[in-house]
Amino acid sequence: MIRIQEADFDIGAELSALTAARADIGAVVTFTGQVRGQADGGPLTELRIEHYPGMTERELERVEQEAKERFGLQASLIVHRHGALKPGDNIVLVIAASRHRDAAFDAARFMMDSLKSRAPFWKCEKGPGGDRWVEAKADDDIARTRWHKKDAAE
Amino acid sequence: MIRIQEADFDIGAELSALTAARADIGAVVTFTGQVRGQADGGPLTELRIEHYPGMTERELERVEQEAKERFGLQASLIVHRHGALKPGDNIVLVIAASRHRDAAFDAARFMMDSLKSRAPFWKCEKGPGGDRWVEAKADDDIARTRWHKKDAAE
Amino acid sequence: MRVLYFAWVKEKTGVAAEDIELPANVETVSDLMDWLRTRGPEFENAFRQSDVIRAAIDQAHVRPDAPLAGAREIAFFPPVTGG
Amino acid sequence: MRVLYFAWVKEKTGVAAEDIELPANVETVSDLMDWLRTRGPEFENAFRQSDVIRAAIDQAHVRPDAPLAGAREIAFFPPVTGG
Repeated sequence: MIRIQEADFDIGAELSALTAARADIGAVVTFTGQVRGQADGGPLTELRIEHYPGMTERELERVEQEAKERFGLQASLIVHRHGALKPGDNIVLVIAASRHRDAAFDAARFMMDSLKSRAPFWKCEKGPGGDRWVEAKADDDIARTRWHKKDAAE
Repeated sequence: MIRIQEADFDIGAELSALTAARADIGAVVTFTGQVRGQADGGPLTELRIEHYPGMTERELERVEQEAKERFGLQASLIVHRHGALKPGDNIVLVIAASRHRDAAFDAARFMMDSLKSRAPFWKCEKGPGGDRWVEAKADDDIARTRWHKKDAAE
Repeated sequence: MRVLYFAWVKEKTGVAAEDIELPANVETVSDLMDWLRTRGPEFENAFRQSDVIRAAIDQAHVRPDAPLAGAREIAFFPPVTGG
Repeated sequence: MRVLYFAWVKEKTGVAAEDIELPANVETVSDLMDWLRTRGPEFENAFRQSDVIRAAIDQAHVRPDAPLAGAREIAFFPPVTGG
């Protein structure tokens, strides 16, 4: 399941809904991204996240679907917020549940790497120096290629 | 922080206590291990976990300390249960919080791999066929060596 | 055709969305960016570094050489920075 | 010296913990396993596959050739299976 929302999410509640007492699940990995007060570009008072409604849903669904096919997940979830966020606020939640731990770790990381390079979100950092659009990191494209190499090797 | 306990844990509450609203944290990874009803050795009605009090604490503290030094974590937690568990019950929780996502993913996986090969816990599966002590997997020793290779490469 | 702009591309053009009648010689995403640059200083400024601008046709990522034929919606935006 | 047994090693020996006076020629973990095997059929059975049994001295993992000198507590157990 995927969701895009302005409201905060409750990680414990999401986890319970997805995996609690499910005897077919052996391993659950969650990733949560939070707003840091000290961004790479300097101190930050607000993070504004813009997205492309419609395309965002499609891309996140594709990311989740690929993870399911690739890693054989028992359950999964992607939640991404947009709007005006403060330091310490949650941004994104990814959950991957599988029988064994390697698949859950790999799937959660794959979903984050893929989402970062494909889902149409843009971050604008507001700080004492004004507004600054966050630049994409070359690292994130490199992170995505980790999974291409595995494609070729498999 | 590390804890060994018979009681269940509440992942949402542990996460909040550790990371909520902390503006120095950008990425949080949790791993939860649950009891599967269909174990590798057959169907399971109860999982009994025995441990070596005293040594278990030492080993888990060492695992957590190594992860902190190696990955520069902002916060971390290991909770492991012992006693009689049922299918769907939680077994273990690992949390790693850092500035960026790679460190959080690596640290959580490192803690699980290390814990599996070093912490003195033993699982006994109870099922229709009687009691069966779980055998250590060669995979888990191999998983541990992932990190040795990285030592050498760094 | 519906054209959308996001993030700093939207800020620079001053436009979030508009409907455009494509000139006959505009066949690819790249052609469209070249043509948009001719629409005044804001567009000239927004599309100056056209190699860093990404595009999507009907909500799917495309490369600059992608044909526009049949497209209902095209979006221009900087490299994505979610997660 | 305090000797502890865990998991199936405990089940097979029928002993969880005991205090032992080491014979003079028992110097290493491996020596101790050999000596324990001589203490009756339960111990013989428990320590038959001594290569799969792991040991800890004073709550730290050790190899079979580790010396016992100075040890207060030694534990024998199967490979660990936590997590």
